[in-house]
Parts: sequence; C-alpha cells; structure tokens
Amino acid sequence: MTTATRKAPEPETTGVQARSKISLAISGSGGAGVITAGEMLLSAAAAAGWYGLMTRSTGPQIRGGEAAALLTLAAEPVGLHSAQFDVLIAVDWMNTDRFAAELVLTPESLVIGDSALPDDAPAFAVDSGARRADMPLKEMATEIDGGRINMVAVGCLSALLGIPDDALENAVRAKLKCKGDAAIASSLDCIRSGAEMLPSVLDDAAAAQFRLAPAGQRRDRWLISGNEAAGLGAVRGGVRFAAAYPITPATEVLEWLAPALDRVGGILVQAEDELASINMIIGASYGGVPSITATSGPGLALMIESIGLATSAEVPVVIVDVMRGGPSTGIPTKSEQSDLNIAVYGMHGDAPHIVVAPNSIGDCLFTTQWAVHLAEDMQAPAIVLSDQFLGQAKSVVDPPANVSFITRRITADAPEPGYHRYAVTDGGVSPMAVPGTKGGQYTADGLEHSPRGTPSSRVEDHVAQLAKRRRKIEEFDYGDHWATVDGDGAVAVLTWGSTAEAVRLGADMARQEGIAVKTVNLRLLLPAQPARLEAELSGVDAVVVVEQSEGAQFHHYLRAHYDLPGRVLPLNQPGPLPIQSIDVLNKIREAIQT
Amino acid sequence: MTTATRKAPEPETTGVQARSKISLAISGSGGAGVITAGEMLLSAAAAAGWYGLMTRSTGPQIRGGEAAALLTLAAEPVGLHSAQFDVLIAVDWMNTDRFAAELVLTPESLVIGDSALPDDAPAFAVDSGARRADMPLKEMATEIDGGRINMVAVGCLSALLGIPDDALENAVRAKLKCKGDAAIASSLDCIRSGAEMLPSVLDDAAAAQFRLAPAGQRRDRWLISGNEAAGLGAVRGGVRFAAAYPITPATEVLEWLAPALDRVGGILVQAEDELASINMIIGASYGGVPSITATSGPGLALMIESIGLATSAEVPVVIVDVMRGGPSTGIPTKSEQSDLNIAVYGMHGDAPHIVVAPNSIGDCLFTTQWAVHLAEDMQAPAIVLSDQFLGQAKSVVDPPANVSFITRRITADAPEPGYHRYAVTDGGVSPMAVPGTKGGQYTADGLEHSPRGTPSSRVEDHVAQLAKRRRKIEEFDYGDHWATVDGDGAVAVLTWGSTAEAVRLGADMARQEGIAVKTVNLRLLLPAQPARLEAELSGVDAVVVVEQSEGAQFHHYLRAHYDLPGRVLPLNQPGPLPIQSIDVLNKIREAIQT
Amino acid sequence: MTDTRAAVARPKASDYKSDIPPVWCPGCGDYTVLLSITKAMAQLALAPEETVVVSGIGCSSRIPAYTNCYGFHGVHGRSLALATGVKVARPELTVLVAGGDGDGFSIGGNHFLHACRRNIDLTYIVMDNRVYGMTKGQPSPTTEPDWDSALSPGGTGLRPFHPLVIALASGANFVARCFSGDPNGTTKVLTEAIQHPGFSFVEILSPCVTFRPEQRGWSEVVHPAPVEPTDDAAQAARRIMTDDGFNVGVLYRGDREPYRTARTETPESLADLEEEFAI
Amino acid sequence: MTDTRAAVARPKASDYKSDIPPVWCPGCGDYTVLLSITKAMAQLALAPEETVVVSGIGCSSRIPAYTNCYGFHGVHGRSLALATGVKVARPELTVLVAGGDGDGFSIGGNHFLHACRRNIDLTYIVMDNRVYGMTKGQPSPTTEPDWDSALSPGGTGLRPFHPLVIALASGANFVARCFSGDPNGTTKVLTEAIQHPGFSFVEILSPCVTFRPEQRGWSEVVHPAPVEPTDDAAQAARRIMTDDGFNVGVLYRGDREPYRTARTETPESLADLEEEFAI
Ligand SMILES: Cc1ncc(C[n+]2csc(CCOP(=O)(O)OP(=O)(O)O)c2C)c(N)n1
Ligand SMILES: Cc1ncc(C[n+]2csc(CCOP(=O)(O)OP(=O)(O)O)c2C)c(N)n1
Ligand code: SF4
Ligand code: SF4
Ligand SMILES: [Mg+2]
Ligand SMILES: [Mg+2]
Repeated sequence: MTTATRKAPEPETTGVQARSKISLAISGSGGAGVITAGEMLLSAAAAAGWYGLMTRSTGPQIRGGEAAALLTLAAEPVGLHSAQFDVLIAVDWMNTDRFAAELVLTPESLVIGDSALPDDAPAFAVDSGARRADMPLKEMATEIDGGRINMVAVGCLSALLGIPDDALENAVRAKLKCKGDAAIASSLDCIRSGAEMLPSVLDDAAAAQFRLAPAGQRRDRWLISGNEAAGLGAVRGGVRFAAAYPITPATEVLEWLAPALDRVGGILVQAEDELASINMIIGASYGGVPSITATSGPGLALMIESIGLATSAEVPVVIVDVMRGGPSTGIPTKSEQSDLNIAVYGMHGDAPHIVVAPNSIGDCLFTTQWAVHLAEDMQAPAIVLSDQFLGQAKSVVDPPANVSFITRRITADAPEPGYHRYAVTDGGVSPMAVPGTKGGQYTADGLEHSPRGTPSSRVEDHVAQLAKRRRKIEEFDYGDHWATVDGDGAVAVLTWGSTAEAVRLGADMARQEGIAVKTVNLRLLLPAQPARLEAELSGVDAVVVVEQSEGAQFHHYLRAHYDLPGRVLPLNQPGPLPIQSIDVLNKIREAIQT
Repeated sequence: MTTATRKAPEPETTGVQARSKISLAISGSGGAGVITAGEMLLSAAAAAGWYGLMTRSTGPQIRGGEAAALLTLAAEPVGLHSAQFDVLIAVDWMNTDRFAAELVLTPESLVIGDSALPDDAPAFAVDSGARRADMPLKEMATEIDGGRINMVAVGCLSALLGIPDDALENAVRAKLKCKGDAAIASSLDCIRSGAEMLPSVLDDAAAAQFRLAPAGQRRDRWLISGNEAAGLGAVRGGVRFAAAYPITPATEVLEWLAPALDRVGGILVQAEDELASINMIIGASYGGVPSITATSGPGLALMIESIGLATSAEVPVVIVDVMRGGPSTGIPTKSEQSDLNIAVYGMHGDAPHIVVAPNSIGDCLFTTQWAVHLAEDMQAPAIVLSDQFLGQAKSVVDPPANVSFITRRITADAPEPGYHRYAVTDGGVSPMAVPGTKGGQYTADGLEHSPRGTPSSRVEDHVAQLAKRRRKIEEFDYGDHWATVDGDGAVAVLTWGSTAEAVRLGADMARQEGIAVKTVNLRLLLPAQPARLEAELSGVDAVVVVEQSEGAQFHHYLRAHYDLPGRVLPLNQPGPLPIQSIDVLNKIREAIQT
Repeated sequence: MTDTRAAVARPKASDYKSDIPPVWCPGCGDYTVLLSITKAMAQLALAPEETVVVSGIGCSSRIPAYTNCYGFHGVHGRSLALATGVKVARPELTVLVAGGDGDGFSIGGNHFLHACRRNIDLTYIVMDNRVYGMTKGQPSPTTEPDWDSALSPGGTGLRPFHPLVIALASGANFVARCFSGDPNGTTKVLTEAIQHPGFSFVEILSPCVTFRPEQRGWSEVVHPAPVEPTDDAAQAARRIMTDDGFNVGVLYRGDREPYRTARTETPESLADLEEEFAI
Repeated sequence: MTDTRAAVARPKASDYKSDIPPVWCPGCGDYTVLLSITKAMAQLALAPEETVVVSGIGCSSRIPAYTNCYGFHGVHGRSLALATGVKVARPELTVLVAGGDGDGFSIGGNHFLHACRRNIDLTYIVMDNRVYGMTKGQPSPTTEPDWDSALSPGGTGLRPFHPLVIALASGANFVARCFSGDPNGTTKVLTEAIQHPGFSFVEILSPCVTFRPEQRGWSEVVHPAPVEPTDDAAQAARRIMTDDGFNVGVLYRGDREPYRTARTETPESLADLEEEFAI
C-alpha cells in the first residue's frame, strides 16, 4: 500500500471530453516484462481512484514466448474489456500477430511501436488503420543505465492516460522493492523518458482523446484476482484444510491458500494427484474441519468417483473448478464454460449435490464462501464453477462485504444410545457425529446403507436414503442468492458465470435502444430452481441463452430442468475469445423481431 | 452339449391346460447349491426346447450368505420374471425373508419347504396364502450316499414341470462332469427321490397347474448371459485387445474375453486400475487394434478424464459399463439405470461421443458389436450402457445373427507429404495413420491442436476441431438401429436398456385392453436423434417415460434433447427391484385419462 | 454398541467390537485380524471415540464397521488419502487404515508410495491374501505368477509386488509382517505399530479360504523372523528381498520425523489476511 | 518432416527431429535430452514410422511432437499405461515413454510401479528437474525437502522420492541415471536402454532453468558412477541409496523375462468360440 498523498489528475484543457473508460494493451516477447508493466499501471491507476481490470495473454511457452497485458481502466467497476482496444503499445513485435483475434483495433485506436527498428507491425494492426505514434523505445531504454523498454512504455502510457506521477512512483516502488534502489531509479528514469517523448510523436489534440477523466472520490478498494477471492471466500466460510494438486488455471487458489491457511491456524497438504486431494478433503471434513480443493477440468474428472462418495457418505466438501478450454487437456490457459455438464451430471448413480458459479471476479469470494456454507449445511459436496477469465484476471473492486451465514454443520454432540448417522429426517439432513464425540461412533460408507450406516441392498433403505439425500438439497431455501435478476421486459437474457458481464453490458445497450430487457444470471445451477426461474420469466416471450460452450451445455441444461417460455435464442460459442456485449445486443435485437 | 436323444414331454392328461410360462425360485443358505440347481433346471429345460431366464440374488457375503435362483421357463423368449412367482422351493429357510421384496407369492403359488424341520417360513411366504407341499428334503438327501438337498429340489421341480428325464440327466452330467461319477450317480438318485416324493405331497390336479406345455420345435438355441454376449459382440466387431480391472457386475465380460481373445489371436491385459485400463485401450487402438474395456459406475468415473482424451485425440475405444446401484460404491450386485448422466454428460469440455444401450440379454451382443463399429467408423469413444440385470442373467436365446457392418476405420495407408492427422474434412472423420505407416508420423494430442496435431490455442483451430469432432458424430447415419419401435397409438412409451422388456409386456397388456400404444426403445442415446424420434412421436399426445433411476435421468435427458409432444408421465424408480409390466400398464392407463 | 468398560477396568477386545456380524466366509483369515486389531486397541486402552479406522473396498476393507470406533469405508484404493485428511486435520486422533492387497497395492499403489514418503502418523494394515476376494478370485499384485484364474488363465507370469520392500524404499517408518493365524503375535506387532511415530506398515498374511484354499497351509510355513529388527532401511530391504516371504515379526523400526501437522499457535484474523488486497 | 535419409546413408540425429520448434525456455535441459534421444535413434537406425514416443503432460512431456516418429501426448500421468497398450497390441514397434518427475512419480506413480513389475519392453525416460515446470514451480516428489515455493512455503519437509530405488524394487530390468548436459553419455545409455529387453528406466537430470536456476550448477557435480553396473538388484539399490545422487551411467542390468506379448499362432474362428453357448 502506498501512503503518499496524491495529486488529483488535472482536468483536460483542450476542450476534448476526457474518457471515462479506456482499454489498452502492452505486448512483447516473453521476458520483456509486459505483464509487470501492466500490473504497475493497474496499481497506479487504482491508487489514483480508477477501477480497472487486467488480463494476461501468453503463448504456450513458459518463458520466451509472446505475451500481452490487456487493461481496461474506468471510472466505474470493470468486468470485461471493450471489444476494441484504444491503445496498443508493442515493446517489440515478436509474434504479436498471435493476438490478432483478441486485440481488435480501429481507426480511432493508437498504436505505438519502436520507430528505430524495422516496422514489423502485424497485418491486423496495420490494416486496422489505427493512428501510429512510434518512438525509439529500445534506444530510449538503452540510454538509461539498467533501463528497460517496458518501463519506457509505462511512462508513455501513464502520461497518455494522465495517471498522477506520485501514484505511479508508489506503484513502481512497491513492485520493484525486492529489486533494489538502482532498479527503481532506472525504472523511474525510463518512465520519465517515455512520458517526455510522448508529445513529440502525438500532438496534444490527439493525445487528449486518450486522457482519462479524473477519478471520483477514492474509496478503499481492493486489487484482487478471482482465484485469490475464491481462496479468501473459502477462509471466510470457515475452511481450515485444503488439499492441492497444481493445475492451470486453478493453481493460484491453492498458492494463495497455502500461507493464508497457515496464518489462520489451518493447513494445506500437497497431494500426489487429484484422486488423493479429493479424498484428503473428504477425510478432513469427516474429521470436522471444513475443507476445500481447487482444480480444473482434467482434475475434476479424476475427482468424480470420490465426489460421489462425499454424496453418499454425506460429507461436506467444496471443489473449486476453474474452467479452461476443453475437452481433455484442451486449452489450459484460456477460459470456457464447458465444464457445466460434468459438474451437474458427472457422477454415476443418482447423486444430488450442489453446483454454484460466481459471476464476477469479486463474486468469486461470495460464491465460494456461500458454497462452504451450503456444503456444511447440507453435508454434501459443492462444486464452484469459476473460470480462467475470472480466476486469473486482476480487478479493482469494492471490498466485498462479509456476509455471515447463520447456519452451520449440524453435528450430533451428545448422541443418544442407538445413534443413527443416516437417520431419515424430514429435512434430509441427519446430525453428524464428529470423531471425538463419545457414543457417536459410526462408519461412514459409500455403499448404500441403513440409517445406522450398515451396508444394505434392501430396496427400502435404498429408496429412503436416495430420497433423503435429494430432499436435503432440493428443499433447502437458497434465498435470493440463486440468481441475480435485473430489469424487466418481454425479452429475457439467461446466463451464468463470467458471461454475466457481457450480458449486463449488452442489455444496457439494448435498453439504450429502448428495448426492455430482463437479465437472469444463475448463481445456483444445482439444484435447479424451476419455481423461482419460471416466476421470473412469467410474461417473457423470448429468451436469449448466453454461454461460452460449443455444445450449448447451458441451453440443454435449462431445457432439461426448466420450462422456458416462448422462443429461445441460443448464443453459444466456445472459448478462447470472450463473448462480447455486442453479440448479446444483436441477439436481443433478433429476439424482438418475431 | 448333450447328445442323447430326447423324450418329448407328454401332453397333460388331467385336462388342465398346461402352462406356457412358469416362474420359480429356489432359495437357501449360501453353499447349499441353489444356483447350481437353478442352472441345471435351466439347461435341461433349454435342451428340451423351452426358452428361459435365470437370475440370481445373493446377500453381501461371498460365501455362506443366503442365495436364490430365480427362473422363468416358457414357450416364448423370456426377458423378465413375472411379478409373481409360481413356485418357491426353500432348501432351508435361512434368511429367506431377505428376498421378500423380490419374491412375490400369491394364493395360487406353491411353496415347498422341509416338512421334517421346524417351519421357519418367513412371513411373506406364509401370509401370501400360497399352497404348501413340504417334504422331508433334508432327510431324503441324507438317505442317499453323498446326497444333497439341492438335487432333491431339482428332482422335485423337474417332475412338477414335466422336464424330460433325459434332458435333465444330460444337464446333470454336464454340470457335474468334473466332480466324478459318484457325485453324478448320487445326484441322480436325489433327483429321482425328489420326483418320486412329489405325488405324495401334491395331488395330481394341483400338480397339473404347474406343468409346462410341451415345447415347440426345438431349434439351435444359445444359453448365454448378457456379459458373455457383450464379450462375444466385441470379438465379432473385431476387438483384439482388452484391458481389465475387475468390478462387479462387469467382471464376467472380462473373464469371458480373457481366454476368448487368446483363442482368436488377441490379448487381454489386467491393469493396475481403471485409469490404466482406459489408457491401455487408447494406446492399443492408436496402434490400430480395436480395443475394449468393461467396468461399472465407479470404474467409469475413474475413466472419464481419459475418455475425454480419446475424444480429443480421436481414438476409437469401447467401454462397456455394466450398471449397478449408485451412487458411489452403492449396491454392487443389483441393477439400476442411473449411469445415464455420467455416460452422456460426464466429460469436461465439449466432448461429443457415442452412447448406446442394449435392450435385452441377446441384444448385448448386437449392441456391443455395433458400438465397436461406430467407434471405429467415427474414431471416437463409444460407451455401452448394459446393466447388472442384463449382464448377469442367463437366458435361452435364438442365436443372434452376425450382422456384418461394412464400414471400418478410415486409415491413411499411403499418406501424402504434409499429411494432417486432424484434417478438417466435410464428414469430420480424418484418415488416421497407424504406426508402421511410412510418412504418416504424427503426434496424437489431448491438447487442442491444429489439423496437423500441433498444440494450438488459436480460436480458429479450436472452433474448427470442436466442430469436426461434433460433425462426425452428429451427421453419421445410424440407420434403423437407433431405436426399436413397436405398435402405434396416441400414447407412446419411451424407454431404454433393460426396462424395455417390462415396457414391451406392459404395452401388450394395454393393447389387450384395447389401448393403442406405441413403444420406442432407444438404443442410441448419444448423439440424440431428434428428427427421428420426433417423427415417430408425431400424432402422439401422451408420453410415458420409463426408467430405473431415482433422479429421472432419462426423463431429463429427453427434455434436454427432444421436444416431447403432449403430456409426459414419468415412471421412474431406483433399483434394486425391476420395474414390472403392471407398473407400465398402470401408467399407460393413466395416460389415456386426460 | 458394547462399550461396557468400567472407569478403571482394563478394556477387553470385545469392547472394541461392534454388534454388526461380519459377512466374511467361514474360516476367512480376516476374522482373526479383526480380533488382533481389537486386542491391540484394548491393550493400548484406546478411546473408541478417539480412534478412526479407514478402509477402501474389498472383503478386508469391511473391517471398520466391525469395530466400535469411528470408521470410514471409502472407495476402492483411496483409504490412505482419506486417512491422511483425517489425521492432518485432527492430529490428536489415532488413525488406523485397513484393507486388502488389491485395494492397497493395485489401484491404491500411488497413495501407498506417497503415504510412506509423507510419513504421517498412521498405521496401515494390509490383509494380504494374494487375491481379489470380493470380486471372486482375480490375481492381485502379490499373487504368484503361475496362479491360474479365469481372468489370467495359466497365471499372470508377473513377478509379485513386494509391499514391504516398496514401503521401505518409499520411507515407511515401521515395517512388519504378521500372520492372521497368530493373533497374539499380530496383536503385539500392531500394538507397537500404533505407538510408533510416523507411518507404520503391517502386512498380515490372511488366507482367503474361498478362492485360495491352499493358503490354509500358511500356518505350516510361517515362522518368526530369524533376526532382530533393524533401523537400517537398506539392510531391512535386502533381508526381506531374500527371505522366504513367511518371516513374521517387526522387520524395521525407523526414526524419521513424522509429517508436521502442528498448527500455528497464534492464528491471525481474517482482517490480517485481507490487508494484502487493499490498494 | 525432415526424413532425408538415403537408402544406405547412416541416419543423423536431425533426421529424427520434426520441424516443430520446441516451446521450452531458453537454456532448458530438455533441449539436450531431445538431442540425445534423436542421436540414440540415429545410432540404432530406428525407422521413425516403427517408433512411437508416448508422453504425459508437462514441459518435458512435449517431446514426442519434436521427434519425427509417431507420438502420443496423452494426459497427465498416464503415459506408461498408454504405452503398455501400444506395445502389447503392436509388439514389433519400438516404444519410448518420456515425461517429467511430476508426471511420472506424483500422479503417475502407480503406473510406474506396475510398469516396472510388468516388465514390458519399453524405455521410460524421465526428465527429472525436481519441480513442476509447466505449472510454474511447485515441488515434485523428487524436490528437496527445504525448497521454498508458493505452494509449500519453507519447503515440504518431505523426504524425496527415490525413483531409481523404486524402479529396482518393483522389477525394472534396466536402470540408469544420466545428465542432460552430457548428451554423448546420455545417448550411449539410451542406446543401450532401448536395446535392453524388458522395462528400461532412465532418469535424466534435466535442469529447469526458470524455476530451479540453481540446477545450472549440476554440471559441476555430476560424475560417472564409480563402479560397474551390476545385475544384482538388491546391490544396485543399496549403492543408489547411499550415493550422492549425481552418479551417472548404467546402474543395473537385469535379465528378467519380458512380458509375454506373443499371440497364438493358430487363431481359432468365431464359430469355435460360439460353440460354448450352443445348448
Ligand atoms: C473403482 C473400483 N474398481 C473396482 C472395484 C471392484 N472391487 C471391489 S473390491 C476389489 C478388489 C478387492 O481385493 P482386495 O483389496 O485384495 O480385498 P479382498 O477382497 O481380497 O480382501 C475390486 C477390484 C471397485 N469397487 N471400485
Ligand atoms: C489431471 C491433471 N492434473 C494436473 C495437471 C496440471 N499439470 C500439468 S503439467 C504438471 C506437472 C508437470 O511436472 P513434470 O511432470 O515434472 O514436468 P515438467 O514441466 O517439470 O517437465 C501438472 C501438475 C494436468 N494437466 N492434468
Ligand atoms: S472371499 Fe476370501 S477374503 Fe473374502 S470373505 Fe471369503 S475367504 Fe475372506
Ligand atoms: S519451465 Fe523449466 S522445465 Fe519448463 S521449459 Fe522452462 S526451463 Fe524447461
Ligand atoms: Mg485380497
Ligand atoms: Mg519436472
């Protein structure tokens, strides 16, 4: 945290209205430090009162490949980059063409390359007709002792946007603390050099197009990624045990939890594989300690058998699945919403459980915390479907309120003689004896069992236990959290997870066109809530279904569990590109034409 | 096989019309040999020209628990026991009460116990009001040197039913061949003793009620279980490699395949776990050899990740899932149709593949063979959803015709330079080079890839490869095999798998009541065939959906993929008890009342 | 429940047995293993409510419910991972893990390796009958190469897996072999194994009378290990690799530090954690 | 494809390289492993189309596509099982399996045990960098107990897994250790490993310069094994357990019979099989 006082950004003098939102990209070969540059700008902008979002895009190489930091800064919270980028600065042009699909430029965009090197700008940048403001980036860096091009780029962008110097300097100092004073000094020199060069390549009027409006009253905001937020949500929910097997893009949940759990008196164990990690958390939770693991599609697939065990033995556990492109190893570094099927339907046998999905970076916290509570309340596994976009993006958010849920695991603290662990109760939840409780001894079992827990293949036991396990999940009152509903109209847009932001923006655009639109964003995917959703959709005559899955998994899921009114217009596309608000808008337009 | 000439059963003399179908049960404690007794009766009846079905029911003990052999013998092929049993013979009463739910008796039934022992007949037998014809079973056996009660029971039942002596004697000799002549002789003595005692405990008129009508012209039939049939179907389909990890109730598929593959020049490898077995078959099939494995729910769950690999790397493999009660370890020895979800939706990512289900014991052969062909044709994994009932029941069937499918795996036998393993073709299938083919070298990959096979996270590659993998599956012409359709009417009954028989019988009963009913029994579950099914259902205004799953998985699956006309009446119940024709009939009756 | 212990009376083995009748075949070796386990519990006067018995799937894995302790009958092959979670989360509990050779060395082999390596204070008891009993007689990793069965006609031809050697090579801290037919000897070993810090591995030769009736003959061939236990893993491994497979007794006692399960004494607050996110 | 061999010319290592550029970090040890593998292939004049390279997931597991052979880049941890299928179905092919320490010894540990035991004629090459490279630096089973990382702050405290010893204890038929920085020595060992019947295991120390930059120092400490290879597994194990971990060379050559993959000479017809069902 920086403590220096900040100079408020000066209002623009040229008469051009300053922007309330800007999207920029910094690209270059791996090792050129574009991610660091992006992070510095984001921190500085955040400290100066702007909201912002940063995502990273990299090639398959661990090091030495191409990389880009994509940023959007704005006066309002940001959940998605604009479809077009306003500024691209290329520290070098190495493989920048690989970003063609994600980095859309227009004639209004600004592209800054190295003027002293041969112009290798890729076709997508050239053909866009974007204005160029090249400068001798590399030479400028070389002139400074220990200078680096990425820092020149930071200076140049910071000047362009109007980020206050003190905010930037603090961000640089914080980021480079461990590199020592010399590194900091030369970075600051580079920044100054970039800032000073800008006016010579871009006239004031042109530069003014890119200036951010002064930030509003700065509040105490957080800079957090969805994966960190999920970790924090787990700890807030009471998790004190985690088992870990690394996998992109979920590893940061685990890496955040490792020291965090240690600090709050919990523990994380690195497992030999996902079969072990799921069983470790089942064991720990059976022992009374709320437990979690995080993984991605391939790891979730390996856990399926034992998630079934948690269902049958009625042990609460939370599994965070940070989704990536599938099937199989797929596209590990890119986002997709294609694990809905496995999360909802993956288990063999009839295995009611809970599936929830956060709909924003900040919501990763709430939803994970909620999942812990649901799992504990219902003594069942809960799967949290986050995704690479939410998980790995860093965002400036308002600090999420700490919702304290009242309910807790129902334990048998003083069991009567003849205690039955799996007693068939009205609500379906049976008080659970935790080891250490005298007289509560029972054997948890994945075999079908009698109320006492003894293996049984009797039809009466099977029917009663299946029913109780379903009842506890389906009759639970999920309150208002099941979905986020906005607006009203004859057209409804249904979505879940990270596509919520594109839907929100697309619906707003539609409303600006005078189209009345309702948006429903499901946070609770299992159990389905037909009564609630159908009530929300009464009066609706066209439903747009938005999701990032080639196979329209969400659409099929909705068909299976809900009666959707009127016409249904699916908008489904696979990753790796995010669905854009304009796509949503177009579908809404289509929906109102009979 | 027995070669002796057979004495045709004599027509009944008492004037009572002989039966065309009878259901009987032989129960006793484990080790008492009731299963052997049942098998002998089945073989003898089969040799004498009757059709038949035998299932076994046992407690959780490996040995020493209670057991029952349930048989139905009839003039027509039998797929299901009657809801009520005509005869129960209890070698002893140990724990027979555990069979109360499956062994329904009526006042018309006959119960034979041991008259010399205290009558421990359980309430369900006593309360049924069934006629008793006890005899001193144990004493009779004890009187014969090496005599066994189960053989006395065989003799008694055989006489009751009118099974020709020579057929029975041949069956006894075949079954006891390895036990030696003395054992055979004393068994035959026991049988004679049982047969001779019968008239003294049951008068002729009463006995005549249980006499089977003479069998029709005997043809060359097979006595086979569904698991054996699946194994044979695989070999017929060209499978020459299998990987095995034992699991109830699938083990017999593997145990049948082990020597069979060896005999036809193939091989079976016992794997360390299911993760290994699925990968072994992927490797063998990549090597060009059609491959299979068999498992049940828990094993299928473990295979899910790598089934996704087969999808993405486009390697044909067949996985037979012999379903048992779920979730988790569940009820390993009992049948259920609750793995539909995992089979259809289990994979992470968008992973189109094939799911088929046999609808009778004999059809296990055809459907598994078909699955091999589909997998090979489309270079994709195919899951065969059999179940414990089909798999472990022994049935007398007409020998299944050997359908030879024409299509085969499309290989690249003389690849051009620049060969692309994953070329994007119209049909979606790309010629596959098999190791050994010069110039065909490529690397199969579970990462998303370019047409050549190189890992790629480009949106164009992802979109094109996802689409080709879906196209090849969804645009394939599955011909008539997708379903079995019978009858016509405004009411349609939809089902899949082993519940087909109850539906067939229930629909016949409805037709006898004058209700016009159509039955549609889906053999192809994935990809869904909406055009075909919807054509079949045109004109239908009520649909009964029958399945053995607590969670109505089939019903939800149908909703997701098909527009069902009119009202839908689900008939879903979990295992372990089979759905009965009367339940189907009642639902059909309900369907015609508006 | 049959917990009838008086406040001062020494508990008896029967105090640790539940009233659920085992479904094992008459004569199965697992009956005496159950007896030995409950005897060891009694000798150590373990509190049943502070003791957890975890297992996988198999005939042998049915054991938890036959004790009067907390139990977990998990899925096939994963008992050690599950027990790891229990013990790390609740280090004050006594955790025993029990199962079969198929469960532990075939499907569960990876967890066996890593549990030995992790050296958590668990006692792992494998009832080795060199067969998959529950699925009716297939070869397991410890089965002799020439044992004929439906799944491997004529035998697998594979060299048997050597659990004791693998345990030593992967870092188990206590290694012993017992015979179910010798409940007193087994009880003694188990008592020591439970008390030994870190991961203790006890292989109990336990005949499957149904699918391997010839194993009844084991009672003729087992004999006490001719040498004293060692604390040198390499030496223990070499001895075991060359013995006849029927040496019973404690074979190795190590002194590696068990896995750290201790929690911080002074937990911080959530607010402390959240500070890192503040701008 | 760069297969430019003339009919008689001895193939060169470059003939076995594909034109796909590796995505490894500059300086990664795996580059020279690739070189050594292709050199060994050239020395043995393997036909690329008769050779299959199978791997799992990890930086090291990317190797198949960089060769000009058939390849299979499977899922994480399952390469040995997949390769088993290839080799048993097609015994005439030469099958190499390659991957990392995480892939092979953590998630893949069970297949490692059983592949050694099964002793199929495969060559298994593990590029051991004592870290999960691809997921950006978590401890693997071979990582030193005190190596600090985000996932295990201050180190795991766990005794490293000893792959060579486990391979010996489970029945591998050929065991060697190499160093990627010594391509000639590595090539020689690989050549022998590929030719040796049964399961050959070659651990190659291959630095991860990005997450374990200190491994660049390995070139200073590796040295040839001071003794001749043995055919006594127990002796080999003892030696390895007590060496400094940087002995390179062939450490064990066994003569166990490889897994039987032979097919019956005289296949029967389907009708023969079906006879058993006739009544
Ligand atoms: C995932 C999975 N695969 C297979 C099975 C089937 N199965 C149950 S027990 C068992 C083997 C048991 O052998 P072992 O562990 O030696 O126990 P034993 O019965 O011999 O005591 C198998 C393969 C299962 N329950 N789950
Ligand atoms: C089932 C599954 N779990 C986790 C992962 C993530 N993952 C990819 S590679 C890897 C570890 C790689 O380590 P290693 O095998 O040592 O290879 P290296 O990158 O060091 O060469 C992991 C955990 C995955 N792809 N699949
Ligand atoms: S099958 Fe074998 S292991 Fe299982 S209970 Fe019977 S004797 Fe024991
Ligand atoms: S991260 Fe390490 S192992 Fe991976 S390519 Fe880079 S140096 Fe090699
Ligand atoms: Mg066993
Ligand atoms: Mg590694």
